[in-house]
Amino acid sequence: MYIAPELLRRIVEGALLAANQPLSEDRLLSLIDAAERPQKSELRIALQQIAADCSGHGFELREVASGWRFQVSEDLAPWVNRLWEEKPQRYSRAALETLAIIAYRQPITRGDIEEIRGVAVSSQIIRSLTERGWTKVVGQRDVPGKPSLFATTRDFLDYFNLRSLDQLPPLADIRDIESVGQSLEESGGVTTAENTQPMAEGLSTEPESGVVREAEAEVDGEVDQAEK
Amino acid sequence: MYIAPELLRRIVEGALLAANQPLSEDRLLSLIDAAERPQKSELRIALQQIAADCSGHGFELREVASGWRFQVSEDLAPWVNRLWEEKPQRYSRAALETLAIIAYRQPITRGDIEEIRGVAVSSQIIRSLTERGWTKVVGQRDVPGKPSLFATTRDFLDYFNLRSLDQLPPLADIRDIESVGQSLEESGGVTTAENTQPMAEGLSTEPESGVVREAEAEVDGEVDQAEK
Amino acid sequence: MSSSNEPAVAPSATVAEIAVALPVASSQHELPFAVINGEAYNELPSDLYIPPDALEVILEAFEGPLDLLLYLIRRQNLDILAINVADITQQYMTYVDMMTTMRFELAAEYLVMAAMLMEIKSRMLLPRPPAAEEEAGEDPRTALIRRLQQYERFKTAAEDMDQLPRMGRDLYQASADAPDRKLTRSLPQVDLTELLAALADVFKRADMFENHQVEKERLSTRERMIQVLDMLSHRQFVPFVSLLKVEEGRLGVIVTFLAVLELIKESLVELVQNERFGQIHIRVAGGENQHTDTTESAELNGQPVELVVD
Repeated sequence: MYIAPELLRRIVEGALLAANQPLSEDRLLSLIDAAERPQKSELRIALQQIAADCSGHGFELREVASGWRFQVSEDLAPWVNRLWEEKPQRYSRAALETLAIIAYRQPITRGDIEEIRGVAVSSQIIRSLTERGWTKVVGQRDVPGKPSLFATTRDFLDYFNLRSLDQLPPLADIRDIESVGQSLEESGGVTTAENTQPMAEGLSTEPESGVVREAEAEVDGEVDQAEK
Repeated sequence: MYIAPELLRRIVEGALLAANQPLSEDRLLSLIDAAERPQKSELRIALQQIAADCSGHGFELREVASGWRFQVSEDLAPWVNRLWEEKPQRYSRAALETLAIIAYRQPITRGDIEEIRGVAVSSQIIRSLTERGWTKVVGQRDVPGKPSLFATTRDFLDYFNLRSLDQLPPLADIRDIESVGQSLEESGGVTTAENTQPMAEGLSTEPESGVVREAEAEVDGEVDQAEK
Repeated sequence: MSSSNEPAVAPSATVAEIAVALPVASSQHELPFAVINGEAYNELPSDLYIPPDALEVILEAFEGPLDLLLYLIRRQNLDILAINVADITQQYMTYVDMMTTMRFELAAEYLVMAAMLMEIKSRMLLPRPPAAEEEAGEDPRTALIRRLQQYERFKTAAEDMDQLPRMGRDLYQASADAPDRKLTRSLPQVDLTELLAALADVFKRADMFENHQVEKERLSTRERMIQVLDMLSHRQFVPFVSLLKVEEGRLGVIVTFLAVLELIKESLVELVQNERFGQIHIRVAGGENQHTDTTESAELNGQPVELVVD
């Protein structure tokens, strides 16, 4: 009674290409009459097969926060970019830092962001991030002035090709402040900035060093907090 | 010196999928550095191969007036178009009135309908009823301008599950809308397409059993829901 | 000043050169404003032209005092944990002074940081009784380090995030033309009661204008009228008797008869008889403009003469 697997695959492919945006598994299943609707597990098999079929092609199947989408392979960007006159938008450091702080520390108030950055955050930045659909107000902190609490959106994850917040590059760890005295004696100790790069690389392959594991634990903690 | 055929294929696929519009062969070639740019004949070979690769998938490569594009296979429309499924449209009050007047006063000209309704009847309404297959032109009245005479069709009767126009409630009863429901009941439940089938079956087999009455109640319930 | 004789230096200096040159000395003593060709300057040469825009670019490159401090620390290849507050304070102050000298609109945060650095420096210089130290709580230097570390990790996170493949820059949503929506457009559903309610509305409205008497319609007659018209639309002439069906009985005949009468009344059909007591034919009214056609078909049927009965 279920729809034939081949037809299911074709429907999923067609829908994902027609939709021009990611589609959730539920949405995909909703396209099929209840009487023929397969189990989610069958849909997943279809998705796996579609993903496998993409190999060697100029596109790939990817799961991001709001569902599945076909996307043009990253290595083709140099050619595909020529379709458009305009260079892709760049974001100012201030905007990126603000976005990063919101992403890793959500929900967070503007005051908190300013505290971390050490400077005022312009309303312009907050507004443009919100207009872009990357951040949103999720509530107010219950303190005088009721400052807005900001968080990132599903669109933010989609845009950065992420399924969830824990796919963000890990935050560098902070070494125990107690070791300050010690470190003062050491010269040219490993700096945080220097060890972050290898961390990001390590994650994409195999986390083998202790440093990486520490960093992961740290990030998990942060993200957990953020999700609450 | 030319770009490798496989890379060319991937670039073409990626560009066509990213562009969101058809791309001409020249445009596709322009994406590749002049030094590596292949002959048009090579591009055509790549396009042929891409088209062939689509077989069995939910999309196909098509050449249209302004170039090449991927499109979702048309046979998937019943599923894919559910992505945009709007709420089932409703006919306007004017359309329903027009249809009802045609049903009871056929054959009738548009002018007659306008006289009864007291307002102009848009061609749009007449057209949509005709496209739906519910009304048709059965002749012209022999007066200046030769206005078309409209009547209802067999499809109209079928849709409303009527054997003949006789089964429409008498006009006199309709004057008092309160009695409409009653007159429908009297005439044997000629309401919607859905409800007559089970009823007719029930009646033809076991007219005296409680099962039939249950079925009737259920059908009434459905009709009520549909009306909301 | 000798430097004024070297016009090439400052005006042509790139932003990067200025940025590097400015804070170059880490001496504990009087910090030169800049070192150009090995020569130290303690104040801006009055005739030295630095395009204000250039300096602004340098200063705007810093995302606030923490960023500036980080920059100063990194310049010395130092770990945050190993900062020499006295050194850093001095360098920091040089920048702040420079910003002031350039009448650069200085964000208040820079001054707050300056004050904090001064405080830390003074605290470290002044010996304190051990008791006081316990009361003092957290070492202000620890607090500063913590802030620097915190800022740095987000600064790095922002850089990492900037490296993530991004839609519209590194990745594109793949899309294809969707099937024609007309293929599956759902048609409006109508319930008969809806239709009747609409009609009732028309009547109600009509009643408001005129006291119109709606007679009880014989729908069967109406239906038969349509059937007759249908039949006539295919053929030019139809023998009247062929409309009457024995199997419909007396009532059927009456209905057909009434339908034809009604059609005649509404000028929709005409009856045609070619001779007295001959067969009566029925045709769509207004056949005059199709006269040739009519005649031809009539001829074919063997009825060349026509007689219109009104």
